[in-house]
Amino acid sequence: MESADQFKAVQPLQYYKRFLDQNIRPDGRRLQEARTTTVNVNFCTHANGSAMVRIGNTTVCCGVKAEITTPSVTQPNDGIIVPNVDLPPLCSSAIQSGPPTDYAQTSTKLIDDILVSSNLIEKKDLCIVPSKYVWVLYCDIVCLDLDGNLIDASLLIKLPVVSVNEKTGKLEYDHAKTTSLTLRDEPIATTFAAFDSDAIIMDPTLEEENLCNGSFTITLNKEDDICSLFKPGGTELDNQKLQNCLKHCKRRVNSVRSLMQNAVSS
Amino acid sequence: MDVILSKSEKIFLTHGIEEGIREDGRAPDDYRTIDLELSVVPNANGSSRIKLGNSDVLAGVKCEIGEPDPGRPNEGKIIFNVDCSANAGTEWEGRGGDDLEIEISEFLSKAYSNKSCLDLQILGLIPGEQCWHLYIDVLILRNGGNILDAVSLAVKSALYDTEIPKVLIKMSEKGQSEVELTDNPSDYIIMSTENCPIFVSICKLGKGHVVDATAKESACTMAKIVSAVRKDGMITASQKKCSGSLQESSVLEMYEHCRKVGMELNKTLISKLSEAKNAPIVGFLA
Amino acid sequence: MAAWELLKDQNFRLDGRKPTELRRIETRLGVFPNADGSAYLEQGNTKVLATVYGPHEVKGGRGRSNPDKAVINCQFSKSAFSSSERKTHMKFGRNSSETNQHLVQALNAAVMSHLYARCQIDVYVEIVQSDGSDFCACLNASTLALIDAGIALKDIVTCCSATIVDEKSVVDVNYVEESSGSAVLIVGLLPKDEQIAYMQMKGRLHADHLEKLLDCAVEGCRNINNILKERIGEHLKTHSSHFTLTRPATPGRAERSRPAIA
Amino acid sequence: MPTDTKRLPVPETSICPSTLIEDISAKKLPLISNNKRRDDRLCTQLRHVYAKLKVISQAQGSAYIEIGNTKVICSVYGPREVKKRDEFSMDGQLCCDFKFATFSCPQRRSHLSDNEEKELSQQLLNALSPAVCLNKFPKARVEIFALVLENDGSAFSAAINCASLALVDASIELYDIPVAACVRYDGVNLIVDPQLNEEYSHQESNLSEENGQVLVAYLPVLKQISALNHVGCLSSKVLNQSMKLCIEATQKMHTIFQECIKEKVKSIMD
Amino acid sequence: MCDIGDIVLPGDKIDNFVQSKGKVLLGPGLQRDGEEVIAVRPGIFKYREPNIYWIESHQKRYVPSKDEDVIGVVTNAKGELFKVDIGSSEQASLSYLNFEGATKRNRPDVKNGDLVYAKLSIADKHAECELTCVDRDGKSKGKGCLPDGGFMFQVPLHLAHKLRHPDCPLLKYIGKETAMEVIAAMNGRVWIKSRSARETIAIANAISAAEFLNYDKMKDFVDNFMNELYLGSS
Amino acid sequence: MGICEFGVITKADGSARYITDKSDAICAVYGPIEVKLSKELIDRSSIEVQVYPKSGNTGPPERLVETIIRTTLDSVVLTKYYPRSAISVIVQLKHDFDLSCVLNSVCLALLDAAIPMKTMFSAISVSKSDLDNSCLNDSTMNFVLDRNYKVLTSYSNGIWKEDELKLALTFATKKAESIFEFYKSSIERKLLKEERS
Repeated sequence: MESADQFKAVQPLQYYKRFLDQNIRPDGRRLQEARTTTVNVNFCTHANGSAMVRIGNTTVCCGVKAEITTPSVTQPNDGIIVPNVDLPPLCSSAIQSGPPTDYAQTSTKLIDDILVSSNLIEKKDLCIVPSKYVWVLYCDIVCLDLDGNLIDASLLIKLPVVSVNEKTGKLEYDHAKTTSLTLRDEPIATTFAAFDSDAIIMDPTLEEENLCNGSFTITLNKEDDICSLFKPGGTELDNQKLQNCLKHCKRRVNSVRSLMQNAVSS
Repeated sequence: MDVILSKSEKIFLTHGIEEGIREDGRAPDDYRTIDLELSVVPNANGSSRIKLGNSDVLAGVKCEIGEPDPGRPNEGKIIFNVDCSANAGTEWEGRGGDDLEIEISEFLSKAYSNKSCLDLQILGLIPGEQCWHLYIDVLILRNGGNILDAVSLAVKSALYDTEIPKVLIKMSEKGQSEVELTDNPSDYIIMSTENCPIFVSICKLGKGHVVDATAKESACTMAKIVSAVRKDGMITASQKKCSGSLQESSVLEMYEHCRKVGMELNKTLISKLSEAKNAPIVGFLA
Repeated sequence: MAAWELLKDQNFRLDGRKPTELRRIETRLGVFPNADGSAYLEQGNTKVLATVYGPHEVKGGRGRSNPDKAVINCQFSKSAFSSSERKTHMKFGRNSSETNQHLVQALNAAVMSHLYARCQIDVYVEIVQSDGSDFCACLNASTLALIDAGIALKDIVTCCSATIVDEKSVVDVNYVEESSGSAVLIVGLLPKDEQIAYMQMKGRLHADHLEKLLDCAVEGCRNINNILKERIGEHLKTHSSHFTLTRPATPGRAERSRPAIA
Repeated sequence: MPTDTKRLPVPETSICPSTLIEDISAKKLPLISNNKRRDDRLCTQLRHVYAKLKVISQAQGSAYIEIGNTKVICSVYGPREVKKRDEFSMDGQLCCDFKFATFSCPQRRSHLSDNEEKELSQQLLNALSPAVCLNKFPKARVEIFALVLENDGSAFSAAINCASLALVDASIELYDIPVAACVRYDGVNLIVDPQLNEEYSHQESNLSEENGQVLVAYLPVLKQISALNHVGCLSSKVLNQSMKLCIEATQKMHTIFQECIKEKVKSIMD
Repeated sequence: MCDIGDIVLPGDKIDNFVQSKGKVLLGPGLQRDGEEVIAVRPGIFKYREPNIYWIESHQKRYVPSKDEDVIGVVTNAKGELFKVDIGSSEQASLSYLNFEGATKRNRPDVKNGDLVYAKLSIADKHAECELTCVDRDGKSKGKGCLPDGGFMFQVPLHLAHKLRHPDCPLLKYIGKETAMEVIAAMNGRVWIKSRSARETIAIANAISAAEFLNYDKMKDFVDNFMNELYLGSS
Repeated sequence: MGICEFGVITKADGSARYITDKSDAICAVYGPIEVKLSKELIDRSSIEVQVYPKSGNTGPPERLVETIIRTTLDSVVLTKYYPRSAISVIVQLKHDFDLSCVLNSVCLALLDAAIPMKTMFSAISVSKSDLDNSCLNDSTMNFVLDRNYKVLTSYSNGIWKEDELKLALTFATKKAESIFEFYKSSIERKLLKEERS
């Protein structure tokens, strides 16, 4: 093994610090540069809406299935959206088959909160017959290859165009007529990883995520407002650092939004 | 519950079979003695107990009223459920027998899945709303090898013994039709079960193949084909089990064997069924 | 349920029995040759199969093995078609694990487990048909299976149930009486020295009835015990006679010759 | 089933809209009209096959396959150490896990694998194990995870093909590459590689008394059948014909896979 | 900004080492963070002559350190090393040779569940701690298996340190009234043996009740405690 | 501001109950204890967190809170002191859920157990109505600040403009000072009681 690999295996952190000092990363990206992102939409015909996103090696695909159910008593004419992030043993060697791991459950809850706070889909539109029949959207996000930065990939998918079907009177269902759901907002997340108070990198890979001591995610919506700021522990940041992270975040979000547009339109 | 055999024992058995001699003196196409008893469990609408050599299976059929599938409104439903009782051995205690239970119940529902086996129309009561659900529960009390065939025999005889109470359909005041059971036990309808398939599993040992393998023989089986054979020789489902592979020619030959043995077995079962119909019920006391 | 008049005026019960009369008991030992000990018991329409494996090495690691006495492990399961309406019984449901524990406690009182230190005895009970006082039938069948397995027992523990119907105590409760809502007392008795190995009461009962109910149940246990002893005697006679003569080779019928009753 | 506490609460009963369709008409029309199928393929013509290796960076070996619209992805981990081992065996262990994604079928599938998926996992194991040299990794285990992203007919045969490609990519020593194909018989003629609407399903009222579907997994070099699975009522004559057709289809499929693997090896070499 | 005897919270900067020139010794509860020294535990800032500063904090969990006397419960008495639970995160090991007069053949009679009074010969956070009941020249000095008939109970660590403090009169007063044997170990375990079980329990309650008393109030506390005890019994 | 009570659970090495107008949480800390072999870390102690809601069973929401608490403590608690051991933190919610009340109760319990910490932290939840009490929606932003008022942890829901973020941060730093004072006074009360002897 050349000496570089030995050095990396023995002292991973110092190896990384060497790169960070010259403001570059082992895979050639600059600190604030994200990996190549590709999006393709509607790859599955059976799902009402589906999308697959690839950020570097992290591949995540999501399918949305719409079903009919009776609404809850407290909100009679509100539809229900149930997101679920699923990390099958397929996506990483660390995961065994069995109930979802803590990481999967945390991401599920986080995406649920982002959905609620950015009210991406107006619950009222999902109502078929108030207090009798209402749509429930099962958004199942399956991670095919876990290489860091799960939240960004999962959130990009949140925007498949869901085709919902017309109903008349008693529950018949007409296959032909489908109306697509209007999405009121497009929350896009960017994740940063902080090595120490000044070396902050964007879009960490799994390796960088394990080495850094704390990563945080900022989600911006259409009008570049913050709809979620999630920083669980890690190096402490003061206001000024937060602001310049926000700056990078805006740049990244614009580039992704344009990517989304041509994916959906094509 | 594979018996643990040493390598040399396996070779001894395989060579014996290649020359057509089996450990308990049977010919390759012979089945062990089948003793059959009907309506062993009075609580169930129909039940049967099969002893195939030292395999012991109890099957019970209960019918309850439930909703039909939306896709098929005027037909009843059959639901299979297999339960490996711990009596058969300590390894089936707790969750031990789960994968065998799944394997058998899936194969049973596959074999009974097409229309020709059981006429489900007579199970339909009110199209779209109510129909008979036939719960077929199989309890495996002892696994002496070739458990799939024993289960299929038990299921066929339990269905033969099933009495479904007649039903009157009255129009209630609110205009809905209502189901009303007759209360005298004597008038019931019987389903015709002669088209129900029987499983025949053929095991390949070395070059020879053997029907109705005992526990020892199935321990040294490389590959096994289980096929559900109907009275008229049609095969309604079949599957290759165990982790060995087979030549194409031997597969065709084994299918031929299955059909021949299956038709014979059907005949013997039907004769035993008519015998057992009015035989005294002895149950486990024999 | 209450509409049916459980106790007719000439104080006959619904199934024609007198209040202190037991249901017909049929037994057979040695049902399954491949098990160490097995038994089949019919109390009226309640039919139960019990098998015993052991004493053998403790499964589940050294942690569970007890240096000075045997570990008894029971599994109680009810087949789906056993009762009138069909219900698949979860093997790991709360009530089945509770019944398992009760069986273990009752059998611990009877088995001389210090003879089988660091071993495990598995007792599996399968209810084929259930028509009331299932637990009593299970315990009696387990005792017979233990005897068939030749495991040393202090005494033949027998179990009987009793309940109160219009002020009269009634023994060996069937399904109709059990579901009529009155309190059911289940007693497991070691008859030789009158010790109660297991007692359980469900439902509400007036205090002074308890005395009467307990006597009636204990009396029931004693009668069942005599019947069981008789049956075991017959079983031994048929088998031991085999034992003395030159034993004919019966393929597949394993011999159970010598049950050890301390 | 105890409520699934590890996921967000879900409304108890929800009906899938596609089950409300009453258009039996779609099922009535015969599979073959003027010897062209619904998507105007010939009887024995396979759908377009697209296979790609090394799709998952984390796995030792992974493969992605598209047969028509049926999409399956599979990853192979191992040979790796087995935590709790019950019996000692000189041979290695193979364990498979087959799963439909919840959105892959018209009817939504649950997260927890139901009986059908457990049974198909066992059949996948039986199909692959004759081809793997288990004695090359004693006391270790190779884990294969297959996930169906979209089910447009013969999903299980696509899963077997995808799993064998993933094994090749993980450079696990194989005697042969198992390749699987499906054949559907509708009473009149045999069609290869059926789509979802052409697949046998006992719901539909049967056109003729005799119809069914056969799946064969074949080891082309050893000329042996490693898995055989047939549903529906067929006479043995029809069974033989359909098996022959399956084997021809697997041979065609085999050539396609060989090119795909050669490309991959070439790209790694230079 | 804070001086001796002050309450200090984690994260406070400590910079007035005015009392001592040159080298400063930082005891438990203080840590160097770059140039400054910060407190890492809540407690009182204490100073002792030459240059020792530390923070006295009250902990319930015992952290083993070298040469401290502890009372342990033997959990595994088989084999070479006995496993002893001393209330810390890991069980300590006690070799059967570390008893007075123990040789390869004459093994000390120790069963599971016995109480052992021993000294921590090795106590390092990275390695497993080791106990010994013998000092350098082979004498046990009261250490070893505790006889039966005693009663052991747990008290907060600072109370145990207070009891062991030379000028703490509590044990002396109680000793005057009734004959008893007491051991107060550093891991917060106190072992008492007296004539009758009733007295042992009474003494135990007295000790735990005296947690927040300072020295002068102890005299009359013990007096009325004792006559209540005897009044009750006579 | 809330009331704090120490030593609520006698068996625990450190426990505290923190009651505010919005919520009420009890936290118990078990100092360096035996660690399960699978979770053992050689050079530092592993932190295990369990959160139990007022009623019902634990699901993904509790997992998210546990992750937030665990990562916050990872960067604050000096785990190097006790290698190959575990610090277990268990929170029982008495009232409905409020992240800042839970985190404050955890900090107080750690102080009670005298677990070595680099710095103390205080959690503040800022709602839109705190800033300019005109708007009604209840979107809140939770901050956890350390002694020199830097953001350790933050979790927000609802939509926040950029300048609203700055406002919220300044509001949080003001409130954090009073919380640290509150910590100091409650610790003093506890220590003086013990120190008097």
